[in-house]
Parts: sequence; C-alpha cells; structure tokens
Amino acid sequence: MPLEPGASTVPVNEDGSAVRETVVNLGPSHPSTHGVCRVIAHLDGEIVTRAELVIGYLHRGIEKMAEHRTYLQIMPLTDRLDYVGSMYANWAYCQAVEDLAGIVVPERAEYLRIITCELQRIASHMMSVGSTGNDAGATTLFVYAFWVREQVLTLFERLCGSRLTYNYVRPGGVSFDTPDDAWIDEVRAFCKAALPRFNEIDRLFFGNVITKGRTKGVGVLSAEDAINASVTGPSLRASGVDFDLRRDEPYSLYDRFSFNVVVGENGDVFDRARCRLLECYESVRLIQLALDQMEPGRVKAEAVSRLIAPPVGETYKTLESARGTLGVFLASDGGVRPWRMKVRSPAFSNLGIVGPLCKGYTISDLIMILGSFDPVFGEVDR
Amino acid sequence: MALMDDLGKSLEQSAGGSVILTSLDAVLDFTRGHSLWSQPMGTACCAMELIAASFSKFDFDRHGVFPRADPRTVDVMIVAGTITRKMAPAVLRVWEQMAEPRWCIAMGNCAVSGGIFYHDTYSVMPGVDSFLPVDVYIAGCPPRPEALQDAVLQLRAKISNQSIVAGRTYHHKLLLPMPTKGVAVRGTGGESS
Amino acid sequence: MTAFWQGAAYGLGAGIIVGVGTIFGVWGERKVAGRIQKRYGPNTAPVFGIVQLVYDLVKLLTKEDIHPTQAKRGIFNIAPLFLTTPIIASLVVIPFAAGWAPLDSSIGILFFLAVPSISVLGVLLAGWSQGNTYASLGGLRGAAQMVSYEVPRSLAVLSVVMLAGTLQPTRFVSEWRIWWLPLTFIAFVVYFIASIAELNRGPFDLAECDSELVGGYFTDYSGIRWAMFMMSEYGGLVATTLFGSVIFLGAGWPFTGALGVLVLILKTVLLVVLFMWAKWTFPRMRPDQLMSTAWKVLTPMALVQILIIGLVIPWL
Amino acid sequence: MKAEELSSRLLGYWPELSDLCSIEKNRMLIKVRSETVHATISKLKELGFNQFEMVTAVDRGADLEIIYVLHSIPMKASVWVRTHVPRDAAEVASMADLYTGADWPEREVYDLFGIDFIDHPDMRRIMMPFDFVGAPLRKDYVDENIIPRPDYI
Repeated sequence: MPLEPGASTVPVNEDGSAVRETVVNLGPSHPSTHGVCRVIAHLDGEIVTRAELVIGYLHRGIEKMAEHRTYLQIMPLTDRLDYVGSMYANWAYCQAVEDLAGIVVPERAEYLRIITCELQRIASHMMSVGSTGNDAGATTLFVYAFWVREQVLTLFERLCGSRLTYNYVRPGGVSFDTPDDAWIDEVRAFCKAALPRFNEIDRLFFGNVITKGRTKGVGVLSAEDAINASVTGPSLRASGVDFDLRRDEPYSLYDRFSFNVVVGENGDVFDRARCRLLECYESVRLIQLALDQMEPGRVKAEAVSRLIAPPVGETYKTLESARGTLGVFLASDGGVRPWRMKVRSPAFSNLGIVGPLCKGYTISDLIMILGSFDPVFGEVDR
Repeated sequence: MALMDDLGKSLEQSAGGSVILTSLDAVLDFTRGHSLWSQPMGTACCAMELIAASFSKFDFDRHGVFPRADPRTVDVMIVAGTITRKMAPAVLRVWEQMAEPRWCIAMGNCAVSGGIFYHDTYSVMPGVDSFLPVDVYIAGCPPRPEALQDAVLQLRAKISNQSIVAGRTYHHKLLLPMPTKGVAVRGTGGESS
Repeated sequence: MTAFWQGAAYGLGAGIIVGVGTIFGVWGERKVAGRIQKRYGPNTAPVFGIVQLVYDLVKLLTKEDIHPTQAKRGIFNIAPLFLTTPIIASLVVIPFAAGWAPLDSSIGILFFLAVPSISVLGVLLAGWSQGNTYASLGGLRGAAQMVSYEVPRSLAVLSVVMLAGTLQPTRFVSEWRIWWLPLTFIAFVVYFIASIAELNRGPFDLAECDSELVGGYFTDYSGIRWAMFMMSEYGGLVATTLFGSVIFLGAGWPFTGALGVLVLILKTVLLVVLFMWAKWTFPRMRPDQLMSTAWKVLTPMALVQILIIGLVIPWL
Repeated sequence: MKAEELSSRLLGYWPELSDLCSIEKNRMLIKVRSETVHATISKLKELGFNQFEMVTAVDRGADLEIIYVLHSIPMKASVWVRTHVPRDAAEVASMADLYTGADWPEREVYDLFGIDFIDHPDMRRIMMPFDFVGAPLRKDYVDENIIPRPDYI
C-alpha cells in the first residue's frame, strides 16, 4: 500500500526484527470516519499498535478566501465550516466582527441567537449520538436521532428559509425576526415533544448491555490529558472537567440563565456520547427560559453598513459550540476586507488526541473513539 | 461486461437480432434504472442531506435506492460536497473500483463547479466533472433531498435510452485529473474506499 | 441413475427454496427495517415492493464481475460456492411435512449441524483470496465466530435430541410433545443466539460490519458472485429458522398434512422476523466480547440444559 | 477574569513581565522576541495557563507575526503571546513538549505559513498534500490554479 512519504516506517522489535503487523487503511471515504478522514491503523491481530490520522481532505482554503471578500461576503463561508451546526460559526464570526467594529446588538437579537444556537446544539448532538450508534452498529438509533434533528431543521426552515446553511446570525443582529408567533409556539411544542425522544434514545442505546460493554472503559481520557491536549466542549466535560464557556466566561446574555453543566466521570466513549445527550435536556431548558424572557424589539442594530470597515486591530472571540470552544481571530488593516481570518476550530483541536488515544484498543474501538469526539471535517480542515 | 458487450455485438450483426437486442435493452435498462444502489461519496455539507435522504422523512429505499459502503456493488456514485485536490485521487479511486455499468450524480454546487469555493482558493477542484464523467447535476447549496430524488428519477430516464452494445453503451472517456502542484495525481490516494 | 435424478431434483427444489427465501428475506429485511425505522422500505415497485428484488437480482446478474489484480483468481472464483452449496445441501433433511423429508436419513439432525459448517471454509477462502486487509480481517473474524458458535448450538440441539431419543428428523417430529417447549426453553434461546452468530447477522455481524470493514469478507466481490453471498446469508437464514421450528417448535404441530406445512412456514416466518428485529435493534458486539459470550455464557447455559434434561429423562 | 485583575495577579508572581505586557480591549497581550517564546510560555504554564487554545500567524508584510492564545481553566482567562519572525528564516521553538494540544495547530501553521517549529515531533504538512509546494496563506503566494474573483463591491 502506498503511504505518503514519512507517514510510516516499519516498526521494529527490540532485537531489530520487524514487527509482524497488518496495516489497515480507513478512509478517506469510509462509512465511519464521519466525513473525509483517513486513519492508518497498524494492527497486531485486532489490537491497534499505532494509529495515524491524516486530515486535510476537505481543506478548502476558507481563510485565504476570506482575505478577498468583504466582511459580509464572508458570512456564507462560515456556514460551510461546521455543516452540522452552522449557527455557531455564524455567531462566532459575527461576535468577532462586532467586537472589531464596535457594533452593539439589540437584546431580542441576542435572545434569538441563543434560541437558535441551543436548537442547533440539539440538532448537532443528535447527529453525534446517532452516529455513535451507527458506528456501534445500531443503525436504528441513528434514524431515531435524525428524526429529532429533522424537527429542528423544519423549525429553522420556517425561520430563515434553509435547512442546513442558515446565514442567520449577521453582524449587528440576526437576518430575520421570527416569522410569526406561531413559530414560537412550534418551538415550545418541539421542546415538549423532544424530551420523550431523548428518553427513548437513552433507554434504547445507553441502557443497552451491549452498548455498555462496547463503550465503557474504552478510549479513557483523563482530565489532565484532556486539558493538556486542548480538548474542549462535551469531550472535555466528559473527562470530569467542569468548564463551560457559557457559564464560566459568559458571552451574549448567557449570564441571565441558570443551567446545569453536564459533567462526566470516566472520560470514556460512553461518557462522551451520553454527555451530549444530557446536554440536550439542558438546551431544551435554556430555550424555554429564553422564550419566556424574550421581548419584542429590533433584531438588527441600526447603524450597520453593508460595507463594514473596522478600525485597525485584532480580535479573537470564542463561544461554546456543540463541539467545544469555537473562536474566530480577525485582523483588520482598516479596509473593507479582513487582513487575516483564522478559525480556531474545536473539532480540529479535539481530534489531535485521537491517534495516541487509540493505541492498545481494538480496531472496533478505534471507530468508536474517533466518532466519540464528534469530528466535522468541514471545521477540522476548513 | 465483456460478455454483455459480445452478446450485444453478435446480436446486432445477426439477422433479426436487433429485435432481441432492443427487448433485452428495454428489460435491462428498466431493471437497472429501478435498482440504483448508491455509493455515498459525501465529503462536506451535502452529505448531511444525503444522509437525510435515506432516513425516515424522505426514505429513498422506496425507489430502490439505498446506500452501500463497498464500491464494488453500487451503481451510482453520488458525489456530495467539495472535492479538494487532496481528495480527488481518492474519489477517482472509488470510481474505478465500481463495477460497470456505473453512473455519477454531482450533488450540490461544489461538486458541479466548485460553487462558492470556485474563486480565490488554492485547493478546490472546479467541479467533479474535471476528472469524472457526470450524468446528472443538481444545483443547490446544499440541494434539498427532494432535489436528489428528482436527480435519481432523471437518471432513471437517462438510463432507459441506453444499450448494451459497446458502441452505444455508456463508456466514458476519462479526462485526465488535474495534477496537484508538481507531482502526478494518481497513486497517492487512499487504499480501497 | 435414479439416485442421480433424485439428487438433481432435491438440489433443484432446495435451490428454489433458497432463491425464493432470499428474495422474500431481503424484501422482508428491507420492509421490517423500514418499519422499525419509521419509514416504508421499497414500495414503488409492484406487489408491495417485492418486484424491487427482481429488479435488483437482474441488475446484479448483468453487472460487471470484477477480479481485483491482487486476488488469487481461482480461489476467488470458487469461494462463493463453498458458502451456497452447503446451505442448499443441508435443506434435504428438513421434514417439511409430517413423516416426509426429501432425504429421510437416520442421522439427519447430525447432518444438518455438520454440513453448513463447511461454509466456514468459504468465508475463510473468500476473505483470504481477495488480498485485501478488510476482507482478510473479516474472513478471520467470521471463521473464528462460526467455529465457536457451533459448540453451544450443537449442545442446544443435543439436549432436545436426548428427549426424543432419535436423530432421524421425521421420527423426531412424531416424537415431539408440546410440554417440551417450556422444558427446552433455555436450549431454544441458546440456539437462537448462536444461530445469529452462525449466520453473521447483527448484532453479531462482525465479519461484514460496514462501519469497520466496509464489506467484510466479500468487500471485493461484485455482480453475480456478490449475489451468491447474499443468497447464502438468506438461504442460511431460511434453513436455520426452518430447522429451529422443527426442533424446538414442533414443526407443523398441532396439524399434519398440508395445514401442517403451512403452520411450519408460519413458525419459520415468525422466527425470521425475530432475527430481523434483533438485527435492527441492538448495537454490534466487539470480537473479544463475542467470543467470551460463546464460551462463558452460551456453552454453560447449554450444558445446564443438558443436565436438566438428563435429570428429567429417568422420570418419563 | 478581567484583564487588569489578571495582569496584576501575574505581575505579582512574575515582575519582569511588566515590560512585555499590555492591555488592549480587556485582553492581556505579552510581546516577546522569538527566541524567548518557549521560556515565556513554559513560565505561563507554570502560572496556571493549562490549555493551549490556538496558534496562528499573520503575514505582516515585512515579517510574520505568530500569535499564541493560552487559556486557563481555573482562572477562566486567556492571554495572548505574540512574536515576530523574519519571512525567509521563519522558525520558532515548538510548544509540543509543553502541550500535546500544540502538535496539530503548529503543523497547520507550518503547512500554511511555512514557519518551522524547531523540535516538533512530527513536522509534516497536515492540510495540503504531502507533495505540495509553497505556503498558501502568505500574501505573496502565487498559484496558477487560483481563479481570481471579480471585484463586486
């Protein structure tokens, strides 16, 4: 099998003889690499002795493209970063532009951002939990989880006309107000209807003895290792680190809500997947609180030009996306186009630990561990 | 396929063979058109809609379209998403692993032409048709699953006019892939699928 | 010469059963899976979508038959036969109607347990001959799994045979009593689980799990040869469930004659649906867990069943 | 934690920092020479910045600026460390020995900006194909494959 230069050398035993091992190549188009990732797994029997991740198969050069576009023209590019949860990239980018240009966002817009992003969190986590099930062979779980996701997408479609790439959060607010009051009722109805679905998924998958056998004690990541390896988001919290940007460094209006941060115990695949499911319950609560507090008003700041030209400077703003700390770095030279845009993507940072973590587990576990970090390769590769 | 080609040729040359040939074509085209197993080559955003297409709300299995992981048994490759220069050899490799007869659907603007990533970027292929023969193009960023459904029906209509005779079958002339900077593109891609 | 024609007739009959079983099995799988997953499954083709399978079959038969360059060509070509032939052969001892089996052998039950085991060879050869890491891993997994699960399965069947005191299927059916049903329940459960593993079906489909090994031991097969793998899987499903309903559910009980055959088919279909239900509900096991289930759970369970029946027999 | 509070706290432990650090828009910046980046960051790690949030580079024309963002989970605060390296001899010490999380981000900067991280365990391209030539995110990068976009604004 042709490997890239330097990608692999034949490992040798202490006495210099070659280790007898199989090299299995998963990807870049493999059903369970969650996109276009390639894993070169060196196996001794079924045990992984070395796993190397090759990414970059979806590197589209968004950061370079951003240097040739005005601040508003970059918005559609941010949608395509994290295509499972587009709202977050929208929002993170808008936060950075607003910080750079000094735009103040109206309150109703902030509430709408929180509501849509928490809905997006449910949609994204459902995708993640479902694909964990799919990796384990429980295809039906994926369909059930996707059913919940479809409900969220229908709500988004009513709100901003798109199922996947919303372009909803804009510098200075959001693009549309709620279409009518019925939409708010639909969101409330969804919140009610989603909870039994979460319970169902919890019982069907996480209560199953095979699932527990497959996921408990697999891919254990200790708290220290997780912090040191720049793991953020649910994957970090599953390792027992009680840290959530929404609560600890509140942005937007998150300091007005009280909610629980879901923290796992062991940091294994089971905890990472279940933390995501439990976060959905908290998201439902946040949505309900935000809907109660929201009051009529403007949804877009008045003085936002179509041609934003912020003063010279840099900014870096972060938010808690479904995968972790999503940050956007913007450097302006005073012109209408950013001098440099950089996206700090949580999926990319989380994925770095997967290769070393897989060592010593079987090839079946490798699939589960890779999936449990919930990589979205649009965001990993940018 | 060689067997089918020979059969087609000898039928065409023999007297009255064309009657059999056309009926055989009709049967084969009909069954092939109604049993399109897909290779989901989902690379980016469109892959989400591709997944949604086979799940409960849209359910492509109703039309006999269901996704299979191994490229050997599939009939249609649905390229959903941006194809970068690094990914192109792997896509081509999977395409070469598929058995004839095979078809290709380019789903979404990125696969059609590069879409939003056409300009100013150093790593995106301007459309999957720069190295693969594409049968049906679907515009949209991303297209809805209904659009994909329509593409499948369009492909079915297209298949219904094809023949097993070699001269008339759907044999593609593969265009050379665009090289990455410096080195030829073939042979650097992923093993198997 | 008569024997030859008899054999040919048996083969043809069993082949038809396997073929029809495959078509209905795949159709049923897609329908059952659809229903479980809140969708419909194939329904635009005529007759509730059954004709969809005819489309698929014709398409597969006329598709290109690929021989990968790194494959060992001869073995690659014949390996699928090792899988389908034993399945077809094993059907001859099934007592379809009361007192009639195509081959009424005095060791019929043993024959049924022994002959399908040959398909392990097919799995191993198919996996190895493709020269593909996915396939060879899948082949090895499949072989290990099938060999291990032979043991609890045979022990489970043995416990019932102890009650009947015969290995001849037709005599077995006439010996069968309804009160065996609760007595042999453990054996039935063991047989059910072990058969799932034997058939490489979910939740024990490690050998062909698409999330790890793409296509498992038949990754590189296409067209008609791939169809033969499908045929062996669903033919095996039909044979196993038929045999299971004969051994554990009393074949046509309480009817005989044509009605008995109908009841047998009904019981078989019920078992098939149970198999599918299990496949589409549970996650997949890991190879090491699969092995420990066979040796540490199912085999002791079957032995306990044998002990129970051994204690019961003197009191009969 | 507010930047003023953070800087006074850090200066309490590390007085020499006062020449290097500044506060801009509620953000603490530390500007160092490229030779001392490793020492600075290892000191900051001792002071509680336990997470390596990101590293990026900005093409400033005359030279390349490297920006590290370190994050502290217990202090709930971030700090920027910035340094400049010359264009043609762009190299800086790797942080991979301090933070395992610096491994991939540094590879990315190496890939896209051509900045060499000394003593990095695995300095290969990560985004682009291994046979790719050039540093695409530098402003002077030219590629005949790029189709320039007409100016629509």
